Amino acid sequence: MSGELNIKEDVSIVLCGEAGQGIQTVESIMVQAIKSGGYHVFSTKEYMSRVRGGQNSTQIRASHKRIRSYVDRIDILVALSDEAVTHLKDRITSQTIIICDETILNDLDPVKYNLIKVPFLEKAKKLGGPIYANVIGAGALSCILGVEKSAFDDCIKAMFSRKGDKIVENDLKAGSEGYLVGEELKAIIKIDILKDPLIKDEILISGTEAVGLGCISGGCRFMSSYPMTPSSPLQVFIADKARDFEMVFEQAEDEIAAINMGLGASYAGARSMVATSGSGFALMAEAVGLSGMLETPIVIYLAQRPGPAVGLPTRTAQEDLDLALYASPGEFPRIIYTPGNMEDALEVSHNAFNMADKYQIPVFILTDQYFADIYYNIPHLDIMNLEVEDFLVKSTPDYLRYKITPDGISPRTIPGYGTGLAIVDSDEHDEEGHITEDLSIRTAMVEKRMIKMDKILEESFKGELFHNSNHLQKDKKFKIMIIGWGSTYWPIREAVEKTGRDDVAFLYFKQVYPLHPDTGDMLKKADETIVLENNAKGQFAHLIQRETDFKVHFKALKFNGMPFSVEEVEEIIHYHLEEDKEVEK
Amino acid sequence: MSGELNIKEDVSIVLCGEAGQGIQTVESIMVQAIKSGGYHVFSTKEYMSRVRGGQNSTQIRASHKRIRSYVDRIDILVALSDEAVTHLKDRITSQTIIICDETILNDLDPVKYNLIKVPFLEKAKKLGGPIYANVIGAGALSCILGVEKSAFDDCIKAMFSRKGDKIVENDLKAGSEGYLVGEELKAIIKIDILKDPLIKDEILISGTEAVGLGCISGGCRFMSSYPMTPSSPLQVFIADKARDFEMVFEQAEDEIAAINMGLGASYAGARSMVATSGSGFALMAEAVGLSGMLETPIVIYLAQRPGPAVGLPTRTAQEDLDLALYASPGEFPRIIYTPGNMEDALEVSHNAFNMADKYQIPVFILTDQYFADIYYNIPHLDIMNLEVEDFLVKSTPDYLRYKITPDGISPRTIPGYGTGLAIVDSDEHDEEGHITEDLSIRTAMVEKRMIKMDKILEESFKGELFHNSNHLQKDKKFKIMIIGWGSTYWPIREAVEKTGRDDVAFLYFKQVYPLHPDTGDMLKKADETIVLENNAKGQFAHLIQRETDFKVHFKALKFNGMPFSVEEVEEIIHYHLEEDKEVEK
Amino acid sequence: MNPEVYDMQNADVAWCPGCGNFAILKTLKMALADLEIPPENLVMVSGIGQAGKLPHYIKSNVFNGLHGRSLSPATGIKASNKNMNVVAVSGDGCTYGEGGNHFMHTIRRNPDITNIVHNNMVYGLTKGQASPTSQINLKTPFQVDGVFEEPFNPLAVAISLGATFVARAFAGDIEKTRKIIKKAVEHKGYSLVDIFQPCPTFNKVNTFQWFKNNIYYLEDSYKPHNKAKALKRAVEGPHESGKFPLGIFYIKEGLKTFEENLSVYEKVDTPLFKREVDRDKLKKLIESKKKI
Amino acid sequence: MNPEVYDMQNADVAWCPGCGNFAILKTLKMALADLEIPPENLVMVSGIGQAGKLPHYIKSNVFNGLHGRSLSPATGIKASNKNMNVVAVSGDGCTYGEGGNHFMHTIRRNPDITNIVHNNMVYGLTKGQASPTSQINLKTPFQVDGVFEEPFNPLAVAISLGATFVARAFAGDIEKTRKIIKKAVEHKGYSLVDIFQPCPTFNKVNTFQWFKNNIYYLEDSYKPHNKAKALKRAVEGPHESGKFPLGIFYIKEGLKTFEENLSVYEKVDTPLFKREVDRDKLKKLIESKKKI
Ligand SMILES: Cc1ncc(C[n+]2csc(CCOP(=O)(O)OP(=O)(O)O)c2C)c(N)n1
Ligand SMILES: Cc1ncc(C[n+]2csc(CCOP(=O)(O)OP(=O)(O)O)c2C)c(N)n1
Ligand code: SF4
Ligand code: SF4
Ligand SMILES: [Mg+2]
Ligand SMILES: [Mg+2]
Repeated sequence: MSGELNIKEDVSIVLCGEAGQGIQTVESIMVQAIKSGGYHVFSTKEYMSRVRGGQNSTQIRASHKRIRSYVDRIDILVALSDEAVTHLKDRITSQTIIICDETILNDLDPVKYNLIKVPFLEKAKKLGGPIYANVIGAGALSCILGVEKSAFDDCIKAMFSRKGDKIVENDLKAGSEGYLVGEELKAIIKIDILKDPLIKDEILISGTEAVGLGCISGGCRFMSSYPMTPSSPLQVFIADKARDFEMVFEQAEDEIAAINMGLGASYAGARSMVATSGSGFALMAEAVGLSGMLETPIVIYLAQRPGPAVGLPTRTAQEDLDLALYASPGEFPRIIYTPGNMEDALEVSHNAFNMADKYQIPVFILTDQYFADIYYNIPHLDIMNLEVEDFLVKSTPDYLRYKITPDGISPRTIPGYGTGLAIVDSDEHDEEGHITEDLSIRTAMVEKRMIKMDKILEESFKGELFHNSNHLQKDKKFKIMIIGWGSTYWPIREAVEKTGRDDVAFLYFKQVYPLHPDTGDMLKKADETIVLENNAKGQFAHLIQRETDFKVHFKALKFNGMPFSVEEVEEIIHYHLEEDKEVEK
Repeated sequence: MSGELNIKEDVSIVLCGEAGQGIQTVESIMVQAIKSGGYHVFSTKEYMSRVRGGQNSTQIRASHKRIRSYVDRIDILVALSDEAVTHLKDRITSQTIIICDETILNDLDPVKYNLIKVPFLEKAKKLGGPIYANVIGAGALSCILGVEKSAFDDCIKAMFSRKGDKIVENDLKAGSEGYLVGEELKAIIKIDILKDPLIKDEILISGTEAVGLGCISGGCRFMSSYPMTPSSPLQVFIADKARDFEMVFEQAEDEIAAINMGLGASYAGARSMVATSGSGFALMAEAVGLSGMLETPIVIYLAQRPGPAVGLPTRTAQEDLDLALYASPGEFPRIIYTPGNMEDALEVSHNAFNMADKYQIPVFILTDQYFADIYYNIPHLDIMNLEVEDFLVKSTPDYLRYKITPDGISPRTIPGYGTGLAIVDSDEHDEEGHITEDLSIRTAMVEKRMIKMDKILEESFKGELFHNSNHLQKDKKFKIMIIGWGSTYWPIREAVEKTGRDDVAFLYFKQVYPLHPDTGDMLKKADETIVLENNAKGQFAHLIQRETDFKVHFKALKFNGMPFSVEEVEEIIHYHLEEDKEVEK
Repeated sequence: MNPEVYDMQNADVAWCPGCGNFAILKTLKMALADLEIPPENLVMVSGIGQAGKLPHYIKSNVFNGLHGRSLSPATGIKASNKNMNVVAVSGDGCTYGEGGNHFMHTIRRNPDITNIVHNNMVYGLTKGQASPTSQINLKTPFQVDGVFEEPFNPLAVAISLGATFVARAFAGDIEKTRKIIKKAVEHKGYSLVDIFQPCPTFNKVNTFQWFKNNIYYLEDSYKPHNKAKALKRAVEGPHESGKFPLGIFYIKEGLKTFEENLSVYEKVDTPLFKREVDRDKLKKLIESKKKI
Repeated sequence: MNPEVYDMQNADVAWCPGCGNFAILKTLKMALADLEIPPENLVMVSGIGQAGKLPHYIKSNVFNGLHGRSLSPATGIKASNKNMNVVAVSGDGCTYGEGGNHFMHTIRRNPDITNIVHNNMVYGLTKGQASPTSQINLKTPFQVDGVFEEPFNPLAVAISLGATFVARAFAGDIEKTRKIIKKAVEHKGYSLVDIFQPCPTFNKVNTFQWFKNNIYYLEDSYKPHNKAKALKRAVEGPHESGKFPLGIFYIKEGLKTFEENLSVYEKVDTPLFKREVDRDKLKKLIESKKKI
């Protein structure tokens, strides 16, 4: 088979090969080259829990419109291994063009597949070794996309400059070789996407970075954590920026040490956080309660992956909402943010520190592997309105750490700040902070801690409603409302936008707990509500029911470790629209 | 003030003093003496988290009817310390008779209080030392109650025989001295409760023992745990019975080791359990998911106390239902039993082992300090119908540990049983048990694990409905239905019985998860439902709402570390009945 | 300074009469007073247990955290505010049992904190179970056949892991213990003081008298600077050769502390809570994401 | 026995080409074959990490549990069924980092299991962070300024805690390692074999060659029965005095194992799963609650 590819709007390129084959190099060059070339760019990766071998893939989208989601569609597959095609068989169609080195995929049925073979390796060897094959490939793709050669060269120079002039020179040569290949490929692959030169100066970041920038902005001073996918990238980000932004990063011996160390640092006044994933967070559960009891703030970055136990370490999931909600013995307030886009990631991460300090509670930033690892460009990232609010007070000799106040918030001091003492205690305690077994003080202290929820509720983020109608009537009812939280944001939004229908809406939550008091009313704005979650239980649907009495009508659940694609969301929407038609008949 | 006490039905005696003053000795003698004397007996204690000092108290009830609950009422207070009266001030009324040694409570207002002073210490010293004061006290109380002297002496002999003849002899003398004191006191304290000689041969056990007997009966072979109030008594019970019943008891270095060791033992075929409380259980959260993922059974005895964090270590609470429900990352089935009486404790504990083995999941026995520490007599404890069901299979060379079956249950083998291999894995795995990243196997495995819930539901215990009408009309609707789970069972039941009204009902759950499918319908049998819980959130109410869509009308929550008393429950019932009247007007 | 500055007026001390904890509390106050550390500059950190209640009885800043977790918060506190004197105190069960992993890794980190362990060879607060340091054959309600595990050797483990100050003391000897604690607090880096403490209520074997009979002090000529020699002495004990030596077993001077290794303290000692986010730098970082 | 009996036909081995793990797997199979242990009698227990995947590549019963938790289930398995040969295998991070507390207390318990630790001085599976055994100055994405913590010394800690068999080996020396593993498995009681393992992907400092240059074997005359001497040798290493000694450092024979201390095995060795509840005894126990 041998088809042509004609693309004018939006191309999806997938790189697939074994761990260690250099997909990451191609990916890094491509996302930068695409942006420099004047296109919007998005990338997402799925990979196995191993260091070498297996099959990993990265999707890169380029478009003249903003694109920020995973799609199933593969326009161009760059296969680096024989198994790549099997690995992606469900997503390869007769439209997909497969590019690979001439040495592989010899058994592929040429009738069924659009296969283009290029002697990448041979060319690379001529340039000095097989490692240049990746750059040749990147050059070929850039050329096909229409990225100007000079822009591509700039990328290569910037990215390899650390490796020395010789390497840069070779890589530039490899790039040029790639462009020659690309020119030939243009006979079959015709991509003509409108450019916007302004995109070149946009910001390109990952979900992890957006969170990390928010943490720095929120005044993070201390992170102690233990490596665990998919939270490790944020740990690397903070470790890397520690010197510049006067933060402490310490790898703890285990997650229990991590959070207890963080709570110590926080008690002493350093805004503190931990980063972890499900299993590691489970180990922190006791100390989450410690934060609640000591009324000592902590920010918990919990990046989800499929469980239970070790599960699928490098995949995505939304299975730990219940765990974040209920981990730890006893009762006390907490906040859970679930950002779904870069701007929100920055904002809620920043906010997390202020809210943790203000209410002296644990605050969660709940993300997942998909969100942590995606990249896309955004026009700007504004920190102008993000302020570090200072809630610490200087103590006097009669200072009471747990003073009972009407809103439950006791002015908080720290050791060495003022003339009083900072006394915190994990037992039930009196206002001073000392152990008590006076049962009426107990009741008062429980109430004091719980009542903080009232003010927290006032400050919570409302669900955001998206739809396609320009002028929404006030009491308009949608036929269908998709409900999502966290990383499903863009796939759902892109799908809803694609329907073009004004009777389909999307209600998105960047804060899932506590739920804003308007939530119940917002949910009633549709005949049919469908929650989309990357878990098998519908945990958010349960939470909604518990908090608002509203029973979500349908659940669309996916729990194989992959994110929802735009196509899947579209399908879900259409299925329900059809269903409705059936019923109407 | 100086009143008389006339009791014909049910007396509540409270012993109060510092830790280390010997309340426990008096308690042990009294409960046995009361039973031997032919009365029903009940005891409950509340104590501080310290080894010496502070104020602890024990309530002992004796009655001609079965009594099994804590009451606020104190008929006779035996004060061992000056502070005892302050400690119990809210429960002491003008009716309460306070008995104490002549050396204490000298400042007590004789007009306000019914104080009787007895030279216990002086008499004790004459007998050889102050330690005999407790036995004198016990003798006096027994005498007042009308326990035959010979029965009392038998108790003393049985209880002190291990300490040698000399001690027994002295204690018998002390008892006689006590009886003399008692005879004098009878002038003021007139107790004339009907006896039933058959009670003497009833069983007297604690909540802890009822659970422990169920565990042995269920085939428990291995317990690894870490000391933590109020789960320590069960650990002592198992440690003590280990040799006789061929069990291993091991004190682990921490709770994480405890449950992981337990899972190892279980994997190798020994029915295993852990015992812990909130903080310790939080540390086990990750391994609960391991049980779910390995499909390796474990029974978790979780005895609750108030949190968060260390909280009130020796008090009672029902704050960890949410934690038991949601602890651990990822999704898989579990069962939570919450026995409220001795018979149920035996039954569900036994069942826990069968169910854990059958469904290869973690099963919880969720109790609390109050339940663990109460004692009362019951006619018998039948293990006739409690069988250990064997679910293990012998393996063959082609054995697949995680065979996909319609009901999700894969026949389970263990190492060394048959010719195949037992392979379990905390990563997502294939049928054989080896790591897989095949995402369709992932989906199948999640579904396989989750679907076990269907059969579990069929085998779950239904809520039990109690009311005072002899012939219940089928569609009769109650005015008020109290909902309770676990240890609130008897206080609620006693209170409901006391109302004598046929429009008040009690719905009791000895299994809170999963909830039996009939639950929703049962809840609809009343105009008004009121859940009683020892927590601040109403965790069970939330669970009911989530599982049945039913929103409980009222929550009566108590979270100061003390159990609900019968009087409190009565008050709650009457308050709501009055309210209704108000509305009806 | 007068040790009374640390006295708490209304503290309701929860310890049993005759408990070795009283002597430790007293001795600690004396040592701290010797060093003129004002209560406001002192942070007492503890886990849970009878020993873990100590911070409530001494005027100071207090972080009474979770069972087993005294050392992690202590490390965090010191790292956030180098100016504080941080003393972590807890029981043998708390420190070597539940908290064993932090014990080892805190030593490797070498924060400038003092770690005092009340070693009563038993779990006090939970009523008498064996602790990691319980001696062979001790019978308890949990160890009905008696302890059979090799007793935990905190000193040898600490020295093996490169602890920079390792000592053992006895609650019954106030003057010698005072000196040891003083040196431990003065030491720059992690210091361990394991203190034998009689628990008259639950440990009826290792009583005051038993300790008296089973201890001796390292000879004056002993130089605590050789790791192998220190280890040799640390593994001495009834089980091995007779009696437990007391005193300072090992000191290593000059090793950088945890805090000193942190980039935040390269230029200034300012506590972290006093530092402000460099928003210009942050803006620049964001800007940098525009470029490749 | 032929080591091939342990071969897995279709195992998709997830290790990198050139990794030291391959040699360890091969050596282990050889040692087990030497001891004629049939796969059905072998239980391989592991935590999580690259090393922790080993049980999937050797025909045996497998318990691949949680990160850091290989030793606790191994102890439980052995206690439930004494007839099984239990080998716990995991990485340095898993065993000494996350699992450090179990490492110490399992040693004290002395179950009859073999503990093999793949010590590559790095976290492999999570892509190259420092592990407790990482050497000073190793730079990683987490340790941007380099490791400063004192490297964890598993041998010294194990000997301090009374481990009954303590050895160190090198993945690159199959024959010597085979002998050490064989002796370790034969040993009655807990045995530790820490194996230096090059991780060519993430540890570019402690390479095969580096190990070759920095090791030597304990001299033939060395007798592994003296605790103090064993400790002295165990604290040797580049940081202290030059090179790491390899071989068997310490053996203590005759100490009762964990299982032997359990009352269930006083009379018979029957695995626990074969025992039945003595319902008559239970009835009697219940009856006894009628009496005082
Ligand atoms: C996670 C957790 N597990 C168990 C406990 C119960 N607990 C409290 S103190 C203690 C032991 C105390 O022993 P030790 O540390 O030696 O202190 P001591 O009372 O002897 O001074 C235990 C097991 C707890 N509070 N938290
Ligand atoms: C509770 C928990 N924390 C963290 C992780 C992530 N994790 C998996 S393996 C590993 C480190 C592995 O290092 P090591 O034990 O040395 O094994 P290696 O890969 O080097 O063989 C970590 C941190 C996890 N799976 N579980
Ligand atoms: S129980 Fe022991 S350690 Fe605790 S206060 Fe009493 S005597 Fe001291
Ligand atoms: S990452 Fe290192 S330890 Fe893991 S398989 Fe690769 S080379 Fe071996
Ligand atoms: Mg102790
Ligand atoms: Mg490693």
